[in-house]
Amino acid sequence: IGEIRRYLRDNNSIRVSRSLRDTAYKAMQTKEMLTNLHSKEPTIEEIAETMGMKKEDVVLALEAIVEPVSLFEPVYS
Amino acid sequence: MKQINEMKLQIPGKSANESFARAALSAFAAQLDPTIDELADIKTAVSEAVTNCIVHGYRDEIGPVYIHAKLYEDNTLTIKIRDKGCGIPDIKQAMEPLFTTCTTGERAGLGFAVMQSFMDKVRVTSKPGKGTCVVLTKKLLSKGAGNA
Amino acid sequence: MKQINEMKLQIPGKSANESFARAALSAFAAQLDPTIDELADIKTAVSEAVTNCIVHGYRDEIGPVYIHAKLYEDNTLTIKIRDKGCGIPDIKQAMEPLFTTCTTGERAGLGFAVMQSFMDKVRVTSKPGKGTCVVLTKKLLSKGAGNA
Ligand SMILES: Nc1ncnc2c1ncn2[C@@H]1O[C@H](COP(=O)(O)OP(=O)(O)O)[C@@H](O)[C@H]1O
Ligand SMILES: Nc1ncnc2c1ncn2[C@@H]1O[C@H](COP(=O)(O)OP(=O)(O)O)[C@@H](O)[C@H]1O
Ligand SMILES: [Mg+2]
Ligand SMILES: [Mg+2]
Repeated sequence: IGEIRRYLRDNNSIRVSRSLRDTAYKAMQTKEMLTNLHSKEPTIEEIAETMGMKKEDVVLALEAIVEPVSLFEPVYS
Repeated sequence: MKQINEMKLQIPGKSANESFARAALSAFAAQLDPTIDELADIKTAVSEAVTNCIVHGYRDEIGPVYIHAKLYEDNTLTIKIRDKGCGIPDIKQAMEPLFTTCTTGERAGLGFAVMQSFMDKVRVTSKPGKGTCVVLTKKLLSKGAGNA
Repeated sequence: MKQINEMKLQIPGKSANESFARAALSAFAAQLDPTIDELADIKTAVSEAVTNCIVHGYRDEIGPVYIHAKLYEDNTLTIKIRDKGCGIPDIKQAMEPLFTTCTTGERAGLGFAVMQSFMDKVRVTSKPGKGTCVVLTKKLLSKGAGNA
């Protein structure tokens, strides 16, 4: 019980950066899962709904894992 | 076309705000329920435009970047990104792929090309000494997986 | 205290923008890497203030809501939320817990109380017929402080 309580308490002081990263990875997994299921890319709303989260929170989380934009890749890949 | 929502944002042109501008725009675009790929396209184009204001428009100073986004009934999103920096003397030349005035080799001269490939329309107006304005337009097509 | 960043946002006061304003402010506050609780506090307070502009300030019309957020070096965040609506005749009374001018029973009269309990400081100024301005201030735990 001490362990759980400690976990809960620590949980409250988790930094947003970490939680955003977790959410973003989960969102990408959910996207893959839904894409395979329907053979079509899901919208952000469908992903959020599947995750039981708000659309805005998922969108913000995705910003947290953006790679620095490469000026070369987008055009040629 | 009927406008359903809009937002105006003003931020100091410092590089930390490139990511903030991207996040704010994706939160705004999320109203149209895009796919992650569509959002990524928008974010990349916004990044390029905001970066241009910061590194070219204002160069060594920090000036304001103005963003005005609008959503229309037919799922079209327009994003106007404006600075009051040095301006572009020859827009046609500036938009040519690989053209850059950056001499350090850090920039590839592909910013406008990226905007053009990721958005439906890119309109640039500029006045040397007054500033530059880029309007990005994209119509979102996503209908989602569930309601195909 | 040295200001490290700021942003100005203008949106039409419609309820869809309550969640957008919340998202934009979270993206802005996220620069300080707050704890999840701190961010939730900020979002809740912002929601209450923006909702007040929409439902009380403008009532049946849709007017502009202005948000001006600033970050300071000591991890303090201030958020100014302003409308050009009907104004508040008696601010002291309006801020009393359970006081509401809403007659439909939809509102609990706890908006200001929520802002006060979730933020460090709430300052309200208003002019009847001119509009209302709420300034929310919160100092965030600096990194590592509460997080042994
Ligand atoms: N906002 C701006 N203000 C002034 N000049 C600009 C602006 N945006 C673009 N330019 C000019 O256009 C050129 C091409 O821009 P871009 O295609 O983004 O390539 P890059 O940024 O890699 O140089 C820049 O090198 C610069 O000279
Ligand atoms: N932006 C505003 N413009 C006009 N009146 C306001 C505004 N914000 C608050 N008020 C007044 O203050 C009262 C108390 O606000 P609040 O504590 O948020 O409770 P509630 O919104 O539930 O009524 C409101 O009922 C309204 O009369
Ligand atoms: Mg560029
Ligand atoms: Mg209220």
